[in-house]
Parts: sequence; structure tokens; C-alpha cells
Amino acid sequence: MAGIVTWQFRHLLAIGTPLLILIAAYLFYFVDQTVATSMCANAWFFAVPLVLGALTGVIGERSGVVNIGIEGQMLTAAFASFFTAAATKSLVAGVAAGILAGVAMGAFLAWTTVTARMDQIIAGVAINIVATGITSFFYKSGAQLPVNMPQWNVPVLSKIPLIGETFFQTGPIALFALLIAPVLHFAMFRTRWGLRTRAIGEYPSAADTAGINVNRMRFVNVVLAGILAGAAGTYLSMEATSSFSRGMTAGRGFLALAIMIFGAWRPLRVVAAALFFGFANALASQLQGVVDIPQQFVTLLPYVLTLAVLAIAAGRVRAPAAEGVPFIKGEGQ
Amino acid sequence: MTQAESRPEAARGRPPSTEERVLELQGLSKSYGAVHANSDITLHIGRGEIVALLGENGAGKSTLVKQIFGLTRPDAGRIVIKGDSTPIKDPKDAIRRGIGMVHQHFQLVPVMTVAENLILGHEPVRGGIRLDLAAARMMVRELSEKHGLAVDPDARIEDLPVGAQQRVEILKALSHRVDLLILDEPTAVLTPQETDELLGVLSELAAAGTAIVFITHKLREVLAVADRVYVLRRGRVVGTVPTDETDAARLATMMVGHDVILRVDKKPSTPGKAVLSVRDLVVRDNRRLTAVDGFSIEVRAGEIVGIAGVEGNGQRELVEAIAGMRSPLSGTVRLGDRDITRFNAADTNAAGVGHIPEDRERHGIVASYSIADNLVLNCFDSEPYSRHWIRNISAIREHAIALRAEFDIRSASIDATAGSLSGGNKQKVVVAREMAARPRLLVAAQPTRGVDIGAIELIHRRIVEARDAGAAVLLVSAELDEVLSLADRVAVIHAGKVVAELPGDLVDRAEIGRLMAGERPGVPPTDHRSDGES
Amino acid sequence: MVPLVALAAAFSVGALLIRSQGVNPAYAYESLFSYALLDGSGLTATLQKVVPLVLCGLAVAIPLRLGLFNIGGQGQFMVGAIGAAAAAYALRSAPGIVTIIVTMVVGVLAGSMWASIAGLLKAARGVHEVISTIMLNSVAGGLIDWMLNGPLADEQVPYPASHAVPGSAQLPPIGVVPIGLPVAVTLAVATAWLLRRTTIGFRFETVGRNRYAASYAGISIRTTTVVAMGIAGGCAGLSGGIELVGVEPYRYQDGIAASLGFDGITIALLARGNPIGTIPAALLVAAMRAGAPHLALDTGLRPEIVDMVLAITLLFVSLPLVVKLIFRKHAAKGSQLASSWGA
Amino acid sequence: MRSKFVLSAPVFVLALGLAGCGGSTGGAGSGATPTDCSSSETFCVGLVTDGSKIDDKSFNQAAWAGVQKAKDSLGAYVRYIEPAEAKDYAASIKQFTDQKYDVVITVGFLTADPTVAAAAQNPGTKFIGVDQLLDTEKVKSPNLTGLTFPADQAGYAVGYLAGLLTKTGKVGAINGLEIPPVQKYFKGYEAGAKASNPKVEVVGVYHPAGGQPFNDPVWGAGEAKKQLSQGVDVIFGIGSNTGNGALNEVAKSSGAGTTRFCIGVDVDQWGTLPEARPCLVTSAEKLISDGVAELLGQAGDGTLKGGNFLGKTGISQFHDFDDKIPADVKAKVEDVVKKLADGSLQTNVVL
Repeated sequence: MAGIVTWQFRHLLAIGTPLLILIAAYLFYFVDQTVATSMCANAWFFAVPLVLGALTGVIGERSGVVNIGIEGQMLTAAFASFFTAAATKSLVAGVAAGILAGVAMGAFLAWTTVTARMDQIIAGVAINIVATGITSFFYKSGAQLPVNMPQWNVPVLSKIPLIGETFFQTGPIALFALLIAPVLHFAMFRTRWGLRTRAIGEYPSAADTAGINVNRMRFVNVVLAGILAGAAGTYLSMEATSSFSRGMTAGRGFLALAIMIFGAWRPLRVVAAALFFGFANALASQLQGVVDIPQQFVTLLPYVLTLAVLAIAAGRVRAPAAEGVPFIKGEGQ
Repeated sequence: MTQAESRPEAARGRPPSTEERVLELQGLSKSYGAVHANSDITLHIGRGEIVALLGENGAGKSTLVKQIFGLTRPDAGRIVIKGDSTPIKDPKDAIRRGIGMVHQHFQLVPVMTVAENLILGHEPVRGGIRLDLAAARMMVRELSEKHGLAVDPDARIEDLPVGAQQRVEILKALSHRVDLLILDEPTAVLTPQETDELLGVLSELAAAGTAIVFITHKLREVLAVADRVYVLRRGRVVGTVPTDETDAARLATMMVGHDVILRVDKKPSTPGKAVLSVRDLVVRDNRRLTAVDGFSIEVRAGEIVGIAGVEGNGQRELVEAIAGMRSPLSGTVRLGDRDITRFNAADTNAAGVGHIPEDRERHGIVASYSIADNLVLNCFDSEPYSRHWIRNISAIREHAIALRAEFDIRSASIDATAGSLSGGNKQKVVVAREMAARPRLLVAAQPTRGVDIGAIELIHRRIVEARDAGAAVLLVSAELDEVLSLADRVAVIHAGKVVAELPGDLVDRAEIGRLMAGERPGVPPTDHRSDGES
Repeated sequence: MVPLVALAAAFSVGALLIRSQGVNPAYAYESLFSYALLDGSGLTATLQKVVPLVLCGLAVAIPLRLGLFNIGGQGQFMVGAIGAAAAAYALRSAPGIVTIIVTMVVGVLAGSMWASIAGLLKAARGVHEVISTIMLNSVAGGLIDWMLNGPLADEQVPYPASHAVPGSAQLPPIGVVPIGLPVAVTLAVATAWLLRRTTIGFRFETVGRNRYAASYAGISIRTTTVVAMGIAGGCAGLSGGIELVGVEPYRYQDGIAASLGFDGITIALLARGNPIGTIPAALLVAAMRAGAPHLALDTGLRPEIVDMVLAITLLFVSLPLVVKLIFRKHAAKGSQLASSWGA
Repeated sequence: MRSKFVLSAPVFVLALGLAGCGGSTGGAGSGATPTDCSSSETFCVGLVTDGSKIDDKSFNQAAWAGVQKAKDSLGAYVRYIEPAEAKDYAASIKQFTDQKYDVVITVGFLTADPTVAAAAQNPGTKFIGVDQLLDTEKVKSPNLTGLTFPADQAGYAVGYLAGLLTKTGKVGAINGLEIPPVQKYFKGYEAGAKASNPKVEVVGVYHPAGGQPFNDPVWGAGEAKKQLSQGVDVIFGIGSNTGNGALNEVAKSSGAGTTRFCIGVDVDQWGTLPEARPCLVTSAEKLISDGVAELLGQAGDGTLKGGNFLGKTGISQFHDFDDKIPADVKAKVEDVVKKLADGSLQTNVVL
């Protein structure tokens, strides 16, 4: 009985919360069309790299590998994509290079933590430091994208008031982020890959006894997650702006970590969390000079809320149980 | 399902069809470092046969079945499955070849549902992508009906009671075609009713032709369901016997062994006042089941009281409760006039209790510490080993030098790490530390497990000396010989209770065997183990 | 030995990079270190950097003994420095010596408190210290930013900064030796002593090496966790306080913490978690950072070459496999420096 | 121990080998053998950046350009240092003074205090502090010149242009940190826009800090996007990379250069930020390179005086927009610039 009640309640929440938010957004829209639209668009613009970064973390942690090197992965990708595009005069080559850079950093993390069983935290720290070093050492000013990334208006959908402009009048990477989140959510909870991924992150020896190659799967997942971090970095230097500057990730990789936790390691909730913080940011700049709240409080909101979530809801919101622990065959239980 | 259908007796007397060997082990050996977990093990099992592997903890049972399931590789020897001696690569290979395993530590993902756990590794999909959970649920229901093991396919594992988790674990093993089912201590966590249910299922499976390897140290279960028993001690098969030709007492004796009878020279004891008084102690184990159930005992100064019993009858929890490492549910523990029931480990020690822990590697020593530091682990915070938070290195060293000589700890120096020592010398370090402060009460749990003869003699001698010096000693050991040769008084524990107290020198081994098996004169064998909640 | 091999390897890779820029590596390294260690002002700059690096290295090394990974040195340093700035401003008319003492104490307490939050969250709620310290770093950044624009702002300065420490409480270097150097060195030695010779250190070590044996020995893992984080934060906080009274511009302003948090990790790992080892490790990092601008001036190399070499050093020092290739025997020891995440 | 040492020896050899196999010269456009600046024949100029890099497309780059401009006419030997953190400023300055450089230029208000201190200690060296307003009551070193710019005037001029260009009646600005140098530009901009178009609405937003207020182009772009969709059609990006992000966003938007315009800051961003060209009508310039070059020229012929020196500001060329901007607009703006320069027009900006 209790199970049924919980089930219904959970589904009510899952459907009801976005619905309420949507209603609120449209109420706002009818009050002030331009401000509502621009703020929502701004929120999503801000949220895209966070979604991609946080999803990188989700895949890694769901598989049992902690990734605190997302910041470095993004930075390297931003660097590689921008300068490749500038050098080859090809956007496609740039995007490919950015994604490849993310994947390469992912492969590095996978190799050090899964294969070499190095401490995952140290590996992440190393990635961040190396990324800062490489990108500033090889940085040369004066490079320029051949053309800007295209803005796509998705047919039909982009005509929807509010939502259309927010989500469907964007560049390819933002659209990719919009698309990949539900796809990943589905994959994580409704496919063979997802079931196995969750199993190796929660209880690797159970997966091992069921005949799943835990370490190979972790390796592949961390490498694949690099695609998302790569896309996030590429978004920063090629889509959100058309330039690279040193340290331009500006802590977004760490913010992504917070969002991953706040989103309870679930892709769709990650999107919601990223949008929430994006909207808080948009609201803060919109209210600048109108209401006198210190801007800084808005910036540190995600971190404080994440700490609060961890402290208060420690029992309910929890990380995959086996994350951070290398899997050694035959020692598991 | 009703109890009547699953009476273990119903299964007895099946003709074992041993002509077709499902599994054969030939000279299997496996070592971890210097420890020989399995030495030259040879055994076989036929279609429809239930074979029990009986042995104390650490006898090598789990290591053995891990090799059969492909979780580790043997160092030497062959595993032949249905005539095929190709080495087993990994669990996947084992599953493919018709082996199913129910693990001692459930191999279930706690946050996933029953159905999800059951399909892990061989998931049904629809349209090539989407997990077919409906099919999975169906499969669970079918399996569950077929084997009479009721589970809800949509329940999350972590929400289920242990018994239900066990059912899932069994169903998981049976979700493939299984010719050989291995169960590693499946009943350790079950209530008597659940145990009976399980034994019934096993009998039915065997009747349908499945070969079953069943690991346990509970004699009743062996007798109830198995056709044959292999008894393991210290990594070796010490005997195999059809269950028809044996009884609980004989099995108990085989298990605890009679290879070396160590004579300990000791004078008759002259007990003084009571030092330890345990009254109606109730302690739960890690799974929140009642392990110690109304235990009472008194140990007087100058006397060794031995606790004899088959492992898993509450000994560990009893010791931990007395030593302050586990909080009892009810009852009292008094040391002389002081109530130490709620003391933590440090306070208990300070009150004058020495504790030789059962798990030496885990609790007893810090492997990377020097011998000297290990020797003050229980008293580093008190004078003369420290003063005002500053450690007195010279006092610590003097202490170590003295104890090293006194307990004959064989090492290069007192600065050698404890991890570099042999098992016997490690144990000497632990014993030396716990006895150094001349405790009023010494609680010794398995004080000579995995230790060479020389060390055993020394440790026994020291324990007797401590007694003669007026200490009260509570000795818990799985080695019956150890208990019999050391104890002035023997208390037999079964299902968390004292079932009998006997004077140490007037013990008939067969009698003790029966008591350990849960029998009482005139009382038919029943399992009194209660589970507190059910 | 492993750190030395790692260093040699990192410097070799650095040499390749330098060559690729058309500069003679030997000349470049000579230029870097001769300025940082032999030139008067270079040496002062180096030694000034050594102080916070040693202390932030300790802030990582101490919890590492328990298997805790403190990557919050940055935030703890910042909180210590801002606390010191607030104290110095509050005591601006008090005698210099009083200001100095109170400032240091406040710095220590502030840093300690900030780290203890992570310690408490870990002990009481099982929140992993890596996550909580990352979050706390960002929270500290935001709060301080607000203070520098609000309650603690010096309106005379055209950028966000606290009031400068009153002149009587400023402690400029004596000769080439910054005032914090003896403090940092003493503290490193004291920490080594604390770990080796006191019961507190013994508790830390025991928890770190075998937590089961620790609880068997009656050591409270929770208390030990909070205490260790508190001490670590105190070190970082103290270094914030020293920075404020001992280093120009004697005030809190943006970028005062630079990359100290991460450098502290590099140093702790380079020192193999040994407190005394943080001194040479910090000296190396400090010399490279202090020498970088000179290197750039002298050779036209980008100063970021130094970050590259340090990053590679960290990588090599923490990568057992790479070390294994060189040194087969020793690999096993290197891999167990920090405990894993879950337990 | 011995075996370990032996094993590691090859690594050291490798390191030394790599180090040694290079040529003997320093290489890459750098005199590894330092010129002797103590001799009177060589005129040495050193520049210390403010923690940003020499290629920051802004202040430091412009100051360095000024040095380069003066280099040939003076026959000077010029070098720069990029200190990584605030506590390195003094040591960096000292490197130049130790080598007896004739002129040391420090860039940015962050380096003001160490410059004042160094000037007092090295009376024989000339110091030029770019963007450093000296408190002449306290600072009396005759060898220190503070070069500042009336940023409010430049802001006013571009604001005036913006007010004339806007069709929607809304102009915006994306600002870095809320500090006086930025505020001056913005308030000037506001005043200028109101002066040319009293009905105009001016919106501006400051970076909420938290790390890198001047190096967050993504934030700048996002805010620009928001302002554009709220009807703003001219955006002034004030604040280094953050502002650049905003200009970039305008340049990418539809209508860039026809209905939407952007305005650069500090230097002529037509050159430093080519990606903004589609919308970049002009830049509010602090004529930093001119100022630096002028002061260096004075230093070269020994006429450089201590104290504050007010440089010039202005608006950059219109480049490709020269023919797109109506002649009357250009005329009005030129007039305003002229009046600001001769002091007949006040911006009335107070912070």
C-alpha cells in the first residue's frame, strides 16, 4: 500500500512541479512578454554549459568515477575548439576538436582512475591544473573564428511563445544539450546501458557476478562523458561567445558539480537545477539597481543550497554508493 | 506456501544419482600471500545431489566456491564441470556453463528493484533499446511461482527485509538454466521459518535434478537437507561422510577438530570473587537480528571460563558487547562492582579489561605501525606512555622491549612494522598488549586462530599464568580442544544462550558436541535461534 | 625518491616545451632559479611565497593522515585573511603588537571554523569533504566579495579591497626574510612533532591507517575528523593572517589567494604528506612562481611554462603507473596516499 | 637506497641531456644577454602589467603599444613583465630598477601603491603610472607621473552617439566590476545618451563578481542577449573580456550593423576585437598609447614632470561605418568631442 501511495506521489511531483513552473512562467509572460522571454532565454543561455558539465559528472559518478576535473575538461575543449576552428577555418573541425579534447581528457581520467587506479580526486585536480597550464601556455591572441556558429530556428517549435525563443532559437550545441538531457535520462533509467551503469556505480561486485565487465564499462562511460564536457567547452568559446580567453570557464565546472548534486544525479533534474540557477542569475541582473540585494548572494546561492541539500537530505539525496572506489575483481562485496 | 510442504524431512532419502558428475574438483589449491586458503581440495557432486561444505569461518569454504564461480582463479588443480575442464574465465562464463551462485554478501544493487536486479547482465529489451521491464516482472512472477519464493518485482531491494532479499538472490541465481547451484551461508541471516522454507526449496530443486553445494556451519541444516558432507578445516578437506551415517555431535567434533591435543600444565584453579557478571544480556548483530539472547555468566578471579559453541551462535556479539565495541539492547555487564554495560572501548579498557579481538588483522593491529606502537594501542593515552598529550617514546620503547622478550615476539626489532610479522607473532603482539597491564578481566576471542604451534603454546601458557596471578579469563574459541584444555569451567553457547555449564575437567566430548548442536538431554533438536522481529 | 623522479621527469618534459619555443632549457632553468634563489629581491619574493605555500601544504597534509582530502585550503586561507582584515580594522587604533596578535588569532580561528564546517558535515552527516570544501571555497569567495564591496570596503581605493592594516601592525620582511617564514617553518616542524610525538597525532595516524583498529582502541573517528579539519583550517587561516600583515599591499584584495589551494595539494603530494617535506616542496613551487616573470623577461618564454611544469610534476608524483615504469619495485607504496572516496 | 638511486639516474641524465642539447643562445625574439641599461647610451623602458596579460586586448596591450610606438624614435630597449599576483608587483618593478632601466611604466590602479613606493626609493628612475591618479598631497616624488584619462568624457561621447543611433529608444551597457573606472565610463555614457536623446532609456548591468568580473565573456554575452531581446539596440561593453563577450554577442545577432550596434572601450577595438566588427561603430578610447608615447618622448628629452598628467580620450574612427552613419550625426558627435576636449562641455559625472 505504502508503495502505491509513494509511487503516485512521486509521479505527481515529477509531472506537477514542471507544470507549476510552466504555469508560473506563462503568467509572468502575460505580465511582461519581453522581460519574461529575455530572462528565460538568458537562463537557458547560462544553463547550457552547466547542464552539459553536470551530465558529464552524472555519467561518471553513476558509473562510480568521481570527476572533479570537469572545469579542466571544459577549459581544454574551449581552447581546442576555438583554435582549431580558427586555424582550419572550419566550424565543424572546431567542434570536432573541442569534443575530441573533452574525450581525450575523459580518457585520461579513465586511464588514471580505472586502469591505473590512481586516486580520483588527485586525478581531477591534476586535470584542472594541467588544463590551466596548457591553455594559457599555448594561448595566442588574435585568432578568430572564420564565421559565427549558426543560430537555428527549429521549425514550428521556435514559434511557440516563450519556450520557442528560449529553447528553439539557439545554436547547435544548446539544442544538443536540450536533446541530450532527456535522451540520457531515458538511457540511464530505461535501457540496458543505464541499468548496467547504475549497477557498476552502486554495487560493482553485483554487476561483476552478473557477468558485466565493470572496469571496461567505467572506462568507456568516462570517455563518452568527455563528449559532453567537450561540448560544454566548445559552447563557451564558439557558441556563447566567439573567442577564447584564459580561464574563461570561470568556475563553471565546479558549479556544474553543485548542480549535479542538486539535481540528484538525474539528468532531467539536472536540467531543472541548472535552469533554476540560471533564472536566479537572470533575475539578479534584472533587479540590479531596482532592488538592493547584494549580487554576491545570488552567485553563491547554488553552493549554499547544495551544502544544505547534502546536510539535510543526506539520507534521500545520495551519491552512487561505489563512487570513488576502484573496483578490483575478487575483492568486492 | 505451507510449512508442511517444505518439511526438510520430505526430501530425505532420495536416491542420489551420482553417476553423472556435475562438478569435480581435482587438487584445487589457492593461496593469498602466505595463507593457504585451499590446499589440494578434491571433491565431486552429482546431478540432483545436495552436498554440504561444513567448516568454521576461515576454513576456506568461500574461497573454494569463488573459484568455482570464476571470481578468482585457482593456483593449482582443475575444476571440471560436466566433464569439461576448461578453466572458468569469469562469472559470465560460469553462468553460461550452468552455474548459479547465491552469495554470502548478497550481490544485489540496493537501490534497484527486484526485477531490475534479476535481469542485470541479461536484460530483455524491446525495440533493441528499451528495457522490457514488463517482461522482467513477468519473469520474476513466473520464477517466484515456480520455486515458491514470493517476492514483489517492483520492491526496491533496500526496502526489503533480509529474508526477502535472500529469496531474490536465489531467484537471481535460478533465472538462468542452472545445473549447479552454490549457496554460500544462505541461512546465516534467516529466521528459522525462512530457513525451513529455503531448505524445502533446495530439496525440490535437487529433486528436479539440480546439483547443490551448500555452505554452512549449522549442523541441523546439514543433517536436514544434505546427502553428503565435506568437512573443511584450515583449507583442507578433513573428511567426507554421507549424512545417513553421521549425527550432529560427530559432525561438530569433526569441524572443531581433534588433531593436536595440547596439554597445558596447569594447577587446579582457586577462584576468588566474581570479576565479570553478565546478566540477561541481549545484543543484536549488524543485521539487527538478536544474536545474544538473554546470556548470563559469571567469571571469577583466578578462573578461566571457556565458551564452547558452533560459530555464529552469538559469540562475536557477546565479546564485542563486553569489550565496549557494541552496545547491548538490554541486560547488564558488571566488572566487580562497576556497571560497565555502556562503556565504550577505551573506558572498558581503562576499567581493567583486556580484549584479544577475534579479527586480528582488522581490529587487533595497525599493520603499518611499528611493533612498539601496536603494543600501546590500548593505552597510548595514559601514563607513562604519554603525558599531557605528549608521547613518551622512551617509555613506549622500554615497554616494547620488555614485552618483546616476555612474549617472544620474533622480529628484527621493535621498530619493525606489525604487518611484516607472521600470523603467530602478530597475535603475540596483540596478546602481549592486552595482558601487559595485568587486566582484571581478559576476554580472549579465538586467541590462537591461524597461529603456529609454538605461538599457541606460548599464548596458552600466558593465559594460564594470568589466571594464576588472579585474573578472570573469558575464553571464546571455535577450537573445542583449546577450550577443553584451558578452561576451568565450560559454558556451552547455543543460539545466544548458555545451554549448559560444565566443570572443565569432567567433560565428555560427545556430550559437548550434542550440546553445541542444540540438543539437550531428552529434548529433540530444535533451533532456538530467535530473530527478535521476524 | 619518487618525488625526485617525478620532478626530474616533469623538468624533462618542461625542457622539451622550452626547446619547442626555441629557448635553451638549461639557460631557462638557470635564469629561473638564479633569480628566484640568488637575487636579493627574487629571494624575498620566493620566501614570501614559501610561507603560505608551506601552510596551505600543511592544510592538505594533515587531513591526509586520516585519509581526508582537504581541497578547501583556498577558502580557508581567504576566510582567515578576511577575518584578519576585519580584526585589524576593528583594532586600527590599538597598539601594533595587540593588533598583530589578535589579527593572527582571528585568522586562525576563522580558517579553522571554515574547515570545521566540512569536518562537521563529514562527521555528522557523512558529506564527503571534497564536495563540501569545493562548495565552501565558492561560498567564501562570494561572501568575501560582498564584504569587500560592503561592510569592509575601503572607499579610498578604486577597487574592492579592505582597509589596509595600520602601519604599526605591518610587518615587512627583515632583510630578505619575510616575517612569516620562521612561523611557517616552525609550524611545519611542530606539525611533524604533533603527528609523531603527541597522542593527537597518534589518533590521526591510527584512524588513517586502520579505522577499525582505531575504534577498537577507543578513538572516536568523528571527533578526530573534526579536529584534524580544524587544525588544517587553522594553518590555512593563519597563513591568510600572515599574508595580510606581512605582505604588500597589507590589505585584502582580489587575487590574494591566487592558486594557493591547488598549490597546497601539489606540495602535500610532493612532500608525500610529510610536514617537514612541505618546506622543500614549497620552496620549489615558490621559486618557480617567483622566477617566472623574470624568466619571461629574460627569455621571452611565456611565464605559464611554470604552471605546465608544476602540473606535470603533480601528475607524475601522483601516478603510480608512471613511476612504476621507472621504478618497478616501489609502485605499490605510491598508490595508497589518499584513502578512497566512499568509505 | 643504492639501487633506487641507480635506477633514477637515467632520468636525471635525460633531463640534463634535454637541457643541454639546445643551442647557446636564448632564442625567440629575446636578447638573452641583457642590454646594459646602466650606460647612458641605452635608453631602457620597462613595463609592468597589472596581473592581466600583455595581450589583453585592452589596457596593458595599449600601454605596450605606446611603448612600441615610442621605441623607434627614442631608440629604446623595451621589455615587459607580467606579474602573476599582487604581491609580485614590487619585485617586478625592482627587477627593472635593479637593472637601471631609465623608465618604468606600471599599468593599472592595482599597481599604484608599489609604484609610489618604488618611485620614492629610486629617484634616478622615471616612473609612469598608467591609470593611476596620484594623491598629490601625499605623493611628491618628482620622478613619478600619473597618467589618467577622463573616461567620463569618452563615455559621454559614445553615449551621445548611441542616443542618436538608437531606433528603439533603449541603449545598454555591459559592465565589469562596479568600481570607479568602470562607473565613470558608464555614467558618462548615460549622461551623453540623455543629452542627445532626452527620451532614451539607458540600462546597465554590472558583473556580480565572484571570481572574474573582467574575464567572463560568457556572462557578458548572456547579458547582451538579454538586453537585445528587451529592445536595446546599442550596447557599450565596458570591462575587458566581459565586455568583449557582449560586443561579440551583438555582432552575432541579426541586424548587427544595420539595426543593432555595439561600442568598444579603452582602445580602438576594431583592431583588437575583429569579431565585433559587424556591429562595432566606434570605441570609447582612452588614448593610452598616445599618452604613454607622449610621456616617454618627454622622458627621452628630459622634460617629463612629476605629478598627474591628464591624457586624452576620444572616440575611435568609424571604420566601415563611416558611410553608414548619417553625416549630421557624425557632425554632432564631432562637435561634442571637440567641446569636451576644450572644456566648454562638462559631463557632470559624479561618482
